[in-house]
Amino acid sequence: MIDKTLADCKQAVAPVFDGATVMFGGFGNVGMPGQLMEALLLQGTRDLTVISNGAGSGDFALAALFRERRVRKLIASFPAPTSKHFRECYLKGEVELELVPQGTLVDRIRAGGSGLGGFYAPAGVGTELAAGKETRVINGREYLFELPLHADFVFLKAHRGDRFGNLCYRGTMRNFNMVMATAGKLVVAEVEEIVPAGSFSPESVHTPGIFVDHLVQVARHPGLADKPSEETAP
Amino acid sequence: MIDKTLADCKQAVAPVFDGATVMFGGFGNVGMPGQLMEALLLQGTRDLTVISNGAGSGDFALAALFRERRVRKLIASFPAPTSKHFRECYLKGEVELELVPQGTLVDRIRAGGSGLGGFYAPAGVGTELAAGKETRVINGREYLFELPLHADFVFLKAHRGDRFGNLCYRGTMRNFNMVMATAGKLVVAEVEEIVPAGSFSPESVHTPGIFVDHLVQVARHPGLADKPSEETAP
Amino acid sequence: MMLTRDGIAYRIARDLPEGGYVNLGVGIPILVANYLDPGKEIFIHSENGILGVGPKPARGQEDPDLISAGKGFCTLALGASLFDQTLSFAMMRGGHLSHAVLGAIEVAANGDFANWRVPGQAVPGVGGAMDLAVGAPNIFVAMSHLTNKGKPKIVNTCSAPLTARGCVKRIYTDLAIIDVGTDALVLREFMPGHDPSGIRAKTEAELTIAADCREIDVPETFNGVPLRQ
Amino acid sequence: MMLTRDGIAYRIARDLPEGGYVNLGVGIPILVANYLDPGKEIFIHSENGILGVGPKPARGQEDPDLISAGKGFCTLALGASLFDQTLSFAMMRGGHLSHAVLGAIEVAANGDFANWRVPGQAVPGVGGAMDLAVGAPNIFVAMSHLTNKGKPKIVNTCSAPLTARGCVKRIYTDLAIIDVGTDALVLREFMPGHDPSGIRAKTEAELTIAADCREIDVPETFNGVPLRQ
Repeated sequence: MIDKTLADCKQAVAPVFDGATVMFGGFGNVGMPGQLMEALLLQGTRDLTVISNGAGSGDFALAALFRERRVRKLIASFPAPTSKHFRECYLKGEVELELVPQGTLVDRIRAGGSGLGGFYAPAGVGTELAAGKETRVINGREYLFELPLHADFVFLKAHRGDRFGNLCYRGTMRNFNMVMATAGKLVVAEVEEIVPAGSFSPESVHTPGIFVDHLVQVARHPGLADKPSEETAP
Repeated sequence: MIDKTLADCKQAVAPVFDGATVMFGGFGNVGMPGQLMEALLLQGTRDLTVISNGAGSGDFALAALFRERRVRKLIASFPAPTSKHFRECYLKGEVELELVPQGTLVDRIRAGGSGLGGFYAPAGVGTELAAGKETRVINGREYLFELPLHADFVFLKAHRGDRFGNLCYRGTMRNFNMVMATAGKLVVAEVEEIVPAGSFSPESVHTPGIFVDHLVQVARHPGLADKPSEETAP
Repeated sequence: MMLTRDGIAYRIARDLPEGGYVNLGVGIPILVANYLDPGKEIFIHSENGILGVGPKPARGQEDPDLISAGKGFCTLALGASLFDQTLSFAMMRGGHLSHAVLGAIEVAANGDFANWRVPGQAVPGVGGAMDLAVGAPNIFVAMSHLTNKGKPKIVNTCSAPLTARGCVKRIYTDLAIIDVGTDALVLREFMPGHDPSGIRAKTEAELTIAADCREIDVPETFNGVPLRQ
Repeated sequence: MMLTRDGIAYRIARDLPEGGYVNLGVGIPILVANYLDPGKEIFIHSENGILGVGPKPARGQEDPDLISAGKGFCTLALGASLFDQTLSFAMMRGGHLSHAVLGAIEVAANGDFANWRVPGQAVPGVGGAMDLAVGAPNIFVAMSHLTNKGKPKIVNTCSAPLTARGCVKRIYTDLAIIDVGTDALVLREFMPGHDPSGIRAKTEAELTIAADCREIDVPETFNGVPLRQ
């Protein structure tokens, strides 16, 4: 019998090694795998390359990984002004930032997860984010060449899951979680409820279990439970 | 009030002009917009470039467009051995075929619909389908450069729709319909039922209405209603 | 007389058509949602995966999993749909939105604009700004006409880091409405108490005056909120 | 003694692990579904958007919207999901399937194989064959050892149009099981009544004999279907 369930987050993050590349789902606090992030923090893993839309906010989860100097490099689109711990690391030169337009970030992850070698994106042409990038004119329009992104570990947050790893999200939780699920060597989801096999209608599964190696049922991180962050995005 | 509903298929295909590029959803007979195809046949539009996974089967809908010599070029992955009308046109040199590996076809449509300039695909490398294509080695692996596909008209089939153009599919109807919905100047769906606004839960919408210009409620084409075709695919 | 930030938002809302699919950036743009004609059905897009953002929820009614791109709680409108980032950016970058309303630091005569990084800003963040800018067919910029030091923000060449080249279609400021034409900027409307030459004087880039150039028509207040000052 | 087509399918089914995600091509491969151990949970993928294809429906129970890649009606297994072509090919091309079992016209010593176009075939159709071939980490080929004219199908260089280069991991024929090693083809198993040198004689490409090379262990019949002949 397939059973991808793990007992706890500690077990889920145990394989993460120093220097690993890790993706985290979430946009703002919604869909952020906060409990897995806290477990990773407790484990003490360092020199991480993190791929994430933002850099967290407040003093917990993703933000705390910066506070504790566990991140060597961040690949992101929007480290918000409220990401104070990232900000401090960045200004001290203690973390490298690769800033990527959000849509390009999404498609680089998608390319990594779906076996494409790279693609031409329109975002960033003629801007400082085009620096050092190959350009190409296709059908009269200029594009930037972009490479796939793939991670050693992907951490997701979903609403419900089953023992096969099938996941369902609610509200705006899908955000980066669905595409990141396709782009990791080991993919782990924290879910609020593990439901019995057969509970999901096949039409309502958002992330098919093929993409998910493990899942763990865990209460929502208290920092994410009752209110969203105060970040603002362009 | 937004109301994207049209009275019938005749009205839906009226804008299609001779020489237009047209995409049709469907894999086998499932998700094939059979009634829209029949309306296009009746209208007599010709010199079409058709983008579709296959070339139809039997003697109706897509197959009938070949029978009546309405198609100048087919861009497809699998004109099945049972596509007898396509076969006849092709062997007589009356239709051009651009054969594309299915996953590459899907992603070319996706690139067209999502504003990418092109991408590097692994399928077809070292085969006769690589003829004339630019190759590139990325991270040690060889890829083919592939261009986006976009159509003047896209015809879809869905199970249910609402006046905003939101669509839901059932079973394996999603196939090419969801990605093609993003890649047309004018996108029309035939649906079995138009439901009142607010009937769909926001989480269950498969194709958001932004991609759909018109929809028409019509009984399932009789050729598609009771049995699938006899085609076989590799 | 000048438009308030709400006044700019109110005026932009008048130009959004029924059936529009509109992304609203932070700042003045997000205020546009407050002034949409309830008789017109317009879908507000949020880059984190919503088409059909509704009003803010009542206090105590917030759904912790339902936020819009500005990270504040939201509700969903009739006909709304939820989706992931790949589909959301397909909408933005693939030309499917009808309009994006964005704030700006500067707009140049050729439609270049800068809105993502204040020069000298220590920690940069770009989000979806560049994807929106290259994707939406109608980019409306909403901003004050002058910097708070009194310098023109409509310039010959942007000095702040560009968001995208040549994509702005129309500029709404507290003083004027200006179209980005193929050859030149065209003054369409100006605030009562000003005149085209006065607007020209506050604009670094060359301004052509539209043949039907007229005064901006915005009421004093709306639901008690001042639109002019 | 040789394996029947069902016998090849039966033998392949024995090698598919619990938790596998497997795409089965037309021909012998699709027969593998009939011989999976019901005690092992294995997900069958269908390129048109199914993970978890179940058995054929009973007559009269067909759902007209539920077909598998071979265009025949199917049912869904416990834990199945439905999706569109973009996600389906992300699974195939992105390395997410554990196995693809495919028919072939020829396999070469270096793992090249040909299965999509019989030389001289008038109307070509490729479908998802090339995407599967480049994407799935374990490509198992199922075919007869010889053509019906008695020529070897395991060759030095494919003469039929290639499906993909160097991707076959294992070949199951009616006579033998052969691994595609990094340096050479390795004979793992052979049918009772044959011996390694006999298999070599029927194989154009060079064959190394595995140290633990042994006879194929397949019963005479299964549920009344002959597996050996």
